[in-house]
Amino acid sequence: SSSLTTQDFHTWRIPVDCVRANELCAAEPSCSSRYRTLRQCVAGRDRNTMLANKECQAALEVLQESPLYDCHCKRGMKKELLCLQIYWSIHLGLTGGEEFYEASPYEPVTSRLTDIFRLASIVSGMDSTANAKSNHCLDAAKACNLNDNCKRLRSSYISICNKEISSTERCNRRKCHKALRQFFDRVPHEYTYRLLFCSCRDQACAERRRQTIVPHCSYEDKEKPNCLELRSLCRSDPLCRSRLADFHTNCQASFQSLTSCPGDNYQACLGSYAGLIGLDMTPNYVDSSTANLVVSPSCSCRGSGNMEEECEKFLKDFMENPCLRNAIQAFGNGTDRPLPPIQHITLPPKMETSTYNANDSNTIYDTGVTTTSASIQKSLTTDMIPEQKTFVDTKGSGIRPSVPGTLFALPLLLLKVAL
Amino acid sequence: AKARHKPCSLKELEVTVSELGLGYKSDETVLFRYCSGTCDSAVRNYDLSLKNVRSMRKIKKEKVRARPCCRPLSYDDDVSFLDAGNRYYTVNEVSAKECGCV
Amino acid sequence: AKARHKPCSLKELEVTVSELGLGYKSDETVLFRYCSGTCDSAVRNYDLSLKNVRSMRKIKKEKVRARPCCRPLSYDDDVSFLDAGNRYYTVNEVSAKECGCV
Amino acid sequence: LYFPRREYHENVYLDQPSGTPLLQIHALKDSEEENTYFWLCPQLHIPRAGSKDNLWFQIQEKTGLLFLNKSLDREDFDMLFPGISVSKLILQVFVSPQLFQGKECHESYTKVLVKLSVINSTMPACSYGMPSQLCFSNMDLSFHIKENKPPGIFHQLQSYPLQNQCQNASISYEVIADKGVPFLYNMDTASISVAQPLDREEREKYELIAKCTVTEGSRETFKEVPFLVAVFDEDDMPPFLPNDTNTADAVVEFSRKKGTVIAELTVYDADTTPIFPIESSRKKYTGTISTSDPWIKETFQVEHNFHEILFNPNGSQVRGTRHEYRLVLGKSISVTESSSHQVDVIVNDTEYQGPNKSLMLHFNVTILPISIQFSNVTYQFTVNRNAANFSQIGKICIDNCMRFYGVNVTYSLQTPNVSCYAVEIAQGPEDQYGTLYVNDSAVLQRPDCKEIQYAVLAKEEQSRKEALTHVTIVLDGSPIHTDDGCPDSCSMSKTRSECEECGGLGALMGKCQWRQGSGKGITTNYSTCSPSIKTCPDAICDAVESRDKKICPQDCTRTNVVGGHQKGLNGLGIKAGHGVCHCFPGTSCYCEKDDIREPLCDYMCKT
Repeated sequence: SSSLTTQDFHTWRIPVDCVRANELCAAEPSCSSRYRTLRQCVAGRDRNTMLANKECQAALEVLQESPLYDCHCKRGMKKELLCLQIYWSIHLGLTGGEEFYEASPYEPVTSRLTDIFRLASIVSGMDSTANAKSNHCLDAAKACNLNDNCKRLRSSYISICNKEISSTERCNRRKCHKALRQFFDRVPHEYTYRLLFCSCRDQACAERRRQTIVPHCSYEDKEKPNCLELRSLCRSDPLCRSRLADFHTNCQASFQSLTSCPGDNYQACLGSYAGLIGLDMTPNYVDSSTANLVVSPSCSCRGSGNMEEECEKFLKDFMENPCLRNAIQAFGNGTDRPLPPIQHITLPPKMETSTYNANDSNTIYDTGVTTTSASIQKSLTTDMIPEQKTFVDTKGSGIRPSVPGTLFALPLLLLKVAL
Repeated sequence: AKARHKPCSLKELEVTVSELGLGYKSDETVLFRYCSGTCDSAVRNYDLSLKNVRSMRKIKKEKVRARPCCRPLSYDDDVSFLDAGNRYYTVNEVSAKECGCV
Repeated sequence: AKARHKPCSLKELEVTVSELGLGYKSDETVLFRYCSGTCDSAVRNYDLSLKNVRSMRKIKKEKVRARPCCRPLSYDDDVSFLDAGNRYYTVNEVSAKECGCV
Repeated sequence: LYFPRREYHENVYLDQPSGTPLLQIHALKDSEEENTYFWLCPQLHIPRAGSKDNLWFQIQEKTGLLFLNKSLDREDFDMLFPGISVSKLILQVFVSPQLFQGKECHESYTKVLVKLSVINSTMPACSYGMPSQLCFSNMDLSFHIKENKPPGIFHQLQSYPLQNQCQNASISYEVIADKGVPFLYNMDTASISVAQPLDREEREKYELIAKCTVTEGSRETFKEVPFLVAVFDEDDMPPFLPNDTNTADAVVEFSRKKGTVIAELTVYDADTTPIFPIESSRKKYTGTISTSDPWIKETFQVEHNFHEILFNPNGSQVRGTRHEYRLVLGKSISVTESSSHQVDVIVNDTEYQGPNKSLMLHFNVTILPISIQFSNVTYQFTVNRNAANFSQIGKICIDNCMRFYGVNVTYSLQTPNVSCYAVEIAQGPEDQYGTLYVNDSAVLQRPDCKEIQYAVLAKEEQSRKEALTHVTIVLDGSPIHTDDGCPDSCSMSKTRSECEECGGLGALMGKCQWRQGSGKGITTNYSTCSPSIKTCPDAICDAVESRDKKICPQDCTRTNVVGGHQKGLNGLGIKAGHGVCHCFPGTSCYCEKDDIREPLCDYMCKT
């Protein structure tokens, strides 16, 4: 069979969407046969062993030169689902197995949300006295009700989600989710974001905001599933998997940017968050408090066994994510400019770290604290872990004694450590 | 023409759901469209005949209408809203979409 | 509720052309069908809302109707006759074919 | 052997000399006598690019020290990361008690991932303030240690990049911890070890602080980061009974339907039981009925649910599991069945290897028979002669019928040999009783009919047991003239006067009854005209009401409801309404406040 010359492939290397890339590859015998091979490689249970075998390696090599290699998809494109299925079929071959953070299949959102923020600022910047009292979420509902398309699609999901089926079956969640997805896909952001991310000063407004997605049908469960179970359910559906990857890509807190958002792009984060609504991983405000803004999928980390750390890390990306929180607050306050970063240390200080790119699996959230000697003793011992003291090795090389927490530095009997 | 004699047409008004007076308590604002105006230009032979036949007492104790009405020919989509008790409601056929003389 | 007013329905009457009162003089008899009865069971949220919005004076000096009308939805075919002066005439939309509440 | 972390992170610069140490990887033993051999998978993986042969990195088989085997230069970089923005590669490090034979990177080996960020520049010289930045490599210092395993070193605080970059900086580390924590810190090697086998059921989290002190000239800088250790659970605890109750008594009497929970016992386990993935968790604990009696096997089943709970051994909080074992009827029980059984259930913690891995639960079950009988030999009901058709006279019910669940009793009237036959009986699919109602109101008006006797037969479907009683219907009151102008449904009236001057289907006293509502807005207590306020509206479209849409549309309508309202369950009837609710049965219903006096006719609506 004629193998593709690098020259032919380069003409292909302009990034195309995965549906188009698949068509181009299908039209090329060498590429289509390798792609078929790769799909068998990733289909097996023991994917890594398969990927290590020569034939799979060869298939990967060829496909790396084909348009399938860095194809992407667009939110709301025609055949979006097919595009995503193709993306994941090749992506599973390119990654070393299930990662904590997966790369988003969607093209990066370059356009900023300025016009939407400007609209939000017009609303929030109105006569400040009126604005102080006004309920922004109620105004958002008004704006929607006065727009035929928004009104129709909002009423459609509300009536479906609100329809009681029987005393045991509260509603048809699948239909409700579908209607919610249609609303967020087909109604312009300036209406949907205002309903979802309006800023609130009082509890009634915050409760209206929480009710936006009709949570008793689309979100609440009799018993919350474990978040890792919910994640694996989500990752079994290409659409949910893609939107979750997109959320992780665009909302993962990064400490190199003032806004805590990758590329300081609030729109990308808000868009990814809204993209999860109507799927298994539907997130929502956890309460109607105006003090702190906490969102979460409907799951908990109870029953995580030895995977509690991974579960809590997954949940933290929703519940304690400065990028997501800043993005929502920024939209609510109608400003695209980053807010002064919120200076509060909730956990013991960690070292500031540069963020890896989208699929780094290890990001530390809090700003690290490097201070000169005097102050750290106080901060550590008083408010961090009150009952702890600096540890000193009484026998070891000259370190200050400290009571009571002593970790003896006995020369270890077990292990000789070569330095 | 004086407001009273304008031809039948579609008008609109922004009102809160509570102001609709259906019993729902909600500050959400909705667009209320209604039909207003006269149907003088839509009178038919039927109307003239009915008026005469009735005046000749050939129709008694019956509720008949011998003039066209300016009424909605179709209605807007349902409207849904969150009420003051944080309960969602959906109401149909509140707002007119198209008016005509019938 | 006393059924003083029956629901909107099609009624018929035999009258002469002259009795139609359209000005034609002819003893020919025609079947005159008309709509009669109430439309209570056809009231919509639109009607209740219009009634309330009007009562709150949000609509003033406008000709609006906050109740459905019992009116023809379609008309019988044209009627032709020989008048007293031996002249033929044809008249349209005299008699109702189907009634409804609008 | 196992790794105390899931992955390591480190930076690599271009042109670092071969032999440069990068990262110290540790493995902990499952048993004392295990040897430790590290091995690096020959392929490295580049996210979004797939696998490539690893020419640059190697690991010391005995010590786990990862080092540069070959310097990584610009050319290598361009070959590894052609047009890829994210220059990161992933190594797989395996560990095994035996020497590695083949060179296949098998899933079966214990593995840890090493994620290296390859910086596209040579290592910058050590500058002022840099050491404190490099005190700790850029990864979370959180580790996991299996309980009940031998001691060993699991981390070295000192970071090799810092050593490589700032050889003459003065840096020291220490660890701050609660008193009595089972960890040791070696100042010379800056390594931390677990000093003894841990017991997760005692404590499952340790929050220490790693502190780095950097002295640069006169300036001393501290850096502190949390150092977290989670203790991994092992199934090392047997099931146990809270306050030693392993016996429960159960009586099966009126609830005899398949699926009825008749008793429950709780079993605790100090170990965790993860609910993810749910399938494998469910199989960890089994509960099987231990019997050779086929009848018991067929009649009873065990349902098992479990939840995570918190134990508090000496002040710390530790997760455990509460298992609920419910004895459930595996089939519906005949009303005649009368017997006693001891049902033993063996609960088995399949993953626990020690003694007492299973325990026995005892359910003492007593099944009582149910008598199908009427407590009275005769029943008497008085019916007004003006009662309309579908008026509900009363309910017929054998003893305890309202407590039955899974017992199907049907009621029927034996046709009396009298001409005054005016009553029928109705029973809904879920009803345990029969409802007597008028089905020929003309008979009630006949003077010759004063008292009518019926025989009512109650039959239990499964056992075919029957019971008979006699019902006497006494006709009372004198017929009153009914206004023929009245509608045949009470629901059509909008005012008290209209309502009470007319009758309608189901009107027990011949006249409709006005229910005056109260409350504002949309309320369940709306005003309406009803055939009998006792049964309509009550948010139940009962067996009689469902026979004709004109009887009680307030409970049964599926038509459009205009005005402020809230529909009943699955769209049936009007659960709540605004002001007065009235209906045109089969067409529409209305709920509206009628306090807006509509001018009968002003200049605007001349007809």
